[in-house]
Amino acid sequence: MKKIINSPEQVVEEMLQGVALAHPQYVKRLEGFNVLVRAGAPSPKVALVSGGGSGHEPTHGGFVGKGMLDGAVAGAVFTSPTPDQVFEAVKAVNGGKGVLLVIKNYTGDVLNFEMAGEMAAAEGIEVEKVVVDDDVAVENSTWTTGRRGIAGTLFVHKIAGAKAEAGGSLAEVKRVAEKVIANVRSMGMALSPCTVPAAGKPSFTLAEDEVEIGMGIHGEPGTHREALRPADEIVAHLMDKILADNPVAAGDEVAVMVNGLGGTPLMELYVVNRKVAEILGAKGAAIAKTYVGNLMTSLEMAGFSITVLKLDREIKELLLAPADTPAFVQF
Amino acid sequence: MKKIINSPEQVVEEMLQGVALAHPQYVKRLEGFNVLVRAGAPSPKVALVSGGGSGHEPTHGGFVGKGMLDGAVAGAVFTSPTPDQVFEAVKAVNGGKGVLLVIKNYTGDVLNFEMAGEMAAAEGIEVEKVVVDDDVAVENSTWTTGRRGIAGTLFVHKIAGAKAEAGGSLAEVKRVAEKVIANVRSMGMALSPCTVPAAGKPSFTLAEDEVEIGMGIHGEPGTHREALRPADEIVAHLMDKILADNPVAAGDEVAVMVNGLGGTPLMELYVVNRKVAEILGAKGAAIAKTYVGNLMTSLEMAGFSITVLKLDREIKELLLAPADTPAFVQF
Amino acid sequence: MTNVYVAAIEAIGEAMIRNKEYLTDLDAAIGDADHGINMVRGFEAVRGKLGALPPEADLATVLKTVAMTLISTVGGASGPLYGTAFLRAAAVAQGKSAVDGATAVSLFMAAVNGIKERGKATRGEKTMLDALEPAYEAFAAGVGDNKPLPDCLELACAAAERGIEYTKTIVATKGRASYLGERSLGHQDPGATSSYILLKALNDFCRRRPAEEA
Amino acid sequence: MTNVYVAAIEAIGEAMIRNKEYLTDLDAAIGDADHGINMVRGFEAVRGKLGALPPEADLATVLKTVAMTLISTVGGASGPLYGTAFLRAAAVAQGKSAVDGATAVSLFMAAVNGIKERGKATRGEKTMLDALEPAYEAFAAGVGDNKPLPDCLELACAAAERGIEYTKTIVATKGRASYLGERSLGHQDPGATSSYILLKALNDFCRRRPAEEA
Ligand SMILES: Nc1ncnc2c1ncn2[C@@H]1O[C@H](COP(=O)(O)OP(=O)(O)O)[C@@H](O)[C@H]1O
Ligand SMILES: Nc1ncnc2c1ncn2[C@@H]1O[C@H](COP(=O)(O)OP(=O)(O)O)[C@@H](O)[C@H]1O
Ligand SMILES: [Mg+2]
Ligand SMILES: [Mg+2]
Ligand SMILES: [Mg+2]
Ligand SMILES: [Mg+2]
Repeated sequence: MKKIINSPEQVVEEMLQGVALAHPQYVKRLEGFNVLVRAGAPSPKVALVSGGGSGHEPTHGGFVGKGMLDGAVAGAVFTSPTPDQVFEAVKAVNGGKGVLLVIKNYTGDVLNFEMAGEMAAAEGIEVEKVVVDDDVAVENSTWTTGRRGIAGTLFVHKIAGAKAEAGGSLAEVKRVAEKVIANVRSMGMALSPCTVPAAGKPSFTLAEDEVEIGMGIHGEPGTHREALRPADEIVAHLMDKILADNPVAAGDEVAVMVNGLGGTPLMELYVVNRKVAEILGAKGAAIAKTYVGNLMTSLEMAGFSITVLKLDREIKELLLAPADTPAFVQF
Repeated sequence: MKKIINSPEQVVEEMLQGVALAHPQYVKRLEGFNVLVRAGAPSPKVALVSGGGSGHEPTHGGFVGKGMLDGAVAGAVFTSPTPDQVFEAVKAVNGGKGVLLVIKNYTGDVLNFEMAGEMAAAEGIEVEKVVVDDDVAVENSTWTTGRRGIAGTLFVHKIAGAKAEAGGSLAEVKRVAEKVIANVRSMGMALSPCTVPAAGKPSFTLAEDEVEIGMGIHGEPGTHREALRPADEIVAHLMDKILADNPVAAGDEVAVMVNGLGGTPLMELYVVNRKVAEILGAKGAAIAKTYVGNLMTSLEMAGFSITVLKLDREIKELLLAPADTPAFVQF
Repeated sequence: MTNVYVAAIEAIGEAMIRNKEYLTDLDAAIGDADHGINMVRGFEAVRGKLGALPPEADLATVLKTVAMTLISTVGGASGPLYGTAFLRAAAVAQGKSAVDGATAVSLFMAAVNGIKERGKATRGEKTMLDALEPAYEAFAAGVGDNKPLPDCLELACAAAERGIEYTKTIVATKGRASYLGERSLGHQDPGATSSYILLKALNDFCRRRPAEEA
Repeated sequence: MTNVYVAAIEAIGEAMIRNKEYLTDLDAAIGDADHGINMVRGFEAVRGKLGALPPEADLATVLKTVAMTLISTVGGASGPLYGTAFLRAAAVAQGKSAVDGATAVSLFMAAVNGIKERGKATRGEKTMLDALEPAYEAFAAGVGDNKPLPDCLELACAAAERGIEYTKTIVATKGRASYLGERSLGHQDPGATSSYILLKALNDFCRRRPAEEA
């Protein structure tokens, strides 16, 4: 394992210190907890709290700031944070208008955030939750845990965050978040695995010419493995899956995110975006905004995901509203 | 070679198309050239043009926009662009107030940009140039080509760009750029190599426990190889070199950039920043602003560089001025 | 004199440490390769917290300490699930000075029900419940037949072990392994395995000591 | 009838293609592993451009076409340097209908001086000049001694080859290899090597043809 760290045990703690030292204008560390909150928290608006295992940076701590999150809770690498940590975040950001928990659909995240919500409710804090499940790689079914939450979660942070910043009530912020969740779909693929520092070895192996399609962001296996194909073919396959689940028609407006998993050069992400734009263009859809970058990563995993969000007037306006956070700034 | 591309021959072209499709608000492609210019170019201010080999994304195309660059010229991967391409960029962005070429100190970049400057001068366009040489890994000497230009170049883009945006004359913009160059120092290290698509194989190899200190951003060898050490020790070594060349004293104000080379998770960059801040704090220096991210990359190389810029009132103000580009936005 | 409840929990913790890599490897195959790491992080914290308890701490206090510590250190799916199990058991133990057969059955039942409610899962979904629920039933049946408690625990372990084998034959519909669909077939569930390890460690502990408590 | 100048340049291009990997590997050791790729990209473009010239194109036109094409396709350090060399040679060739010894010498000198001025380098800095300048001197000496031009070219090649060997013994102080300091010792300069390959290809070309031109 080749990593620029001091020790696997200290890596989350030292990362959080590094973030707080880098961005004092934006965030402060809750002493004694793996929690970053907005520098000015609490503020008199609905607050958003998200979080999950570490290793997805800049998610979630990088999105704490104006127009996005109020608090981010960091678990151990790839392990959901515990309820007491989430509860502390909720208490620290609650400005009296209530708190929305944005949860990615993993059993661990859901259970821990739910327990935190119960603890907060017991203290009289108004808490609501939404569960993001944008990953179409996994079949949805009411009999299973359903789809996973991946990069599309950032659109929830951005859009619900803008609604809260604009003074929306907890119910309104939740409604908007759920509208985004209903309209956002993603799918990814991986070229190479990543190594959880505490594990010390890659969580899976791929042959030199093999890729994993539908890869999860914690190294969970995807739908299948196949030989590496040209970028355009891979993109076409992922877009097929995404649009099958959430079709776009001529005249629809969408936002796009081409997300790198951490080890893939931006050069390749732009090659991907070229084909994504071509496919959407051929369907007659208009792309209102495109984001390309390493936003929801899996440590140093090579690969990417594509996210398509169908817009209506309301969520488009909220998407394009200003935001100012360490990892996402928009005028 | 495992890359998400269609072909090594097409990768720069398709990347540029992908950038133009992703960010029409910010940039437009000069048809027939590997050049990205501001969407509204030319504008009636001093224009900044930079560029270099591709493979350092988001450098330079990602920094075209308000308050930074007016044009970016992309060469083949890791190969300086040719003079005719640079010349086209200069012509397209020249708004009559002159053009500053920001060149990284590599023989190829210097020669090609110089020739472009001569071509522009021959057409009556006022052109000045600055050469960035922030990499302290390489000994400086008037008898050699001197130090290399690496991530510190982005501070030149930002600060000279702000001066131009504020209406500074070509001479003023150049003076500010040179002040930044005089005060900025960087040094990096690599954990793993990268593969130039056209070459198809990694440009060097490192053993499983070996790192290269003082690595160049094109895979050029650094000062030496050594066994992987804890992050804090590596950072202390790089900071020693940087501060030996450009000492900071108690009361000095600095800006810091912890730059990932493409394959290193943000988590590790923040662990690095923690130690950087500690070292500067121990010297009594105040950190006015910290940037952490993959800004000047070497494809998928794992590793990082640290940049320290000493500020005075003028360059601090220009550094903190707003900017709006695809890869760098600041309120 | 050491607190027998504390000693029993410590024996469970040691078993988790011994099986850390095994549990993690099972999770690597169908999950995210952290189950052993999670359990050990939790039980190492538990050891610290139990060490700070007064020697006369009663069962409810010990169980509640285990619960709160697991909840606040394990994370993932298993943290809230095992945490809730211990919390519910603690509630049943409240005020009880000794554990007879009926008490042991209701402790066990409360724990299993806690997991079912928290995780909204039932038997047959390839989770820890596939080990725990049959183990509970075997235990309760033994108590019903007036067997000595250590024998009942032995029966529970055997049932849990069969539960592990059973998880290999079914597709996961809860937890992270459910994303795999058919590809989860043939693999044994890590959480069912840690449940068996827990019961087995308790059983071994009881065998090593005069059978004064369960 | 094919244009002899075009044919000579094409022979050089083929030699670069044959040595693409060799030159790139030399550059990998002390540079950035692209010199062969750069030269081939340039000379492949040159072939296309020369193909579009009228068959009666004169030497100046051919050299200028080569120059402009190399400048606009090679990039890196070698592009402007070789481009400038051909551009300066083209200026000397302007208006000349045949190449005699004196013309050949001044062509060659203009090319070498172009590289020196553009790159601000001198001999002994581990660059292409360590092959080209001795080659030029040997060539000029041969012409001074009234040797036939092909023999002069042969002398130039031999000198360039010795120049390559010499680059192994010195530390680079110009170009990308200069960043290596002492570590560049023992390695042969890629640009000096491509210069030798160019001269050698020209020499071979002349030997294959009736020696009407240099
Ligand atoms: N809904 C559920 N009900 C009961 N047990 C569950 C449920 N979801 C997951 N589990 C158990 O949790 C185990 C995984 O635990 P762990 O790896 O620690 O958490 P995570 O899946 O969050 O990484 C699974 O093997 C399974 O036995
Ligand atoms: N200043 C200079 N003067 C003459 N030749 C030079 C100079 N700098 C570099 N070179 C030559 O250029 C060669 C490298 O060319 P190339 O690899 O194509 O460019 P780059 O170094 O930009 O990648 C070197 O081997 C050297 O011979
Ligand atoms: Mg986990
Ligand atoms: Mg090069
Ligand atoms: Mg797990
Ligand atoms: Mg080179």
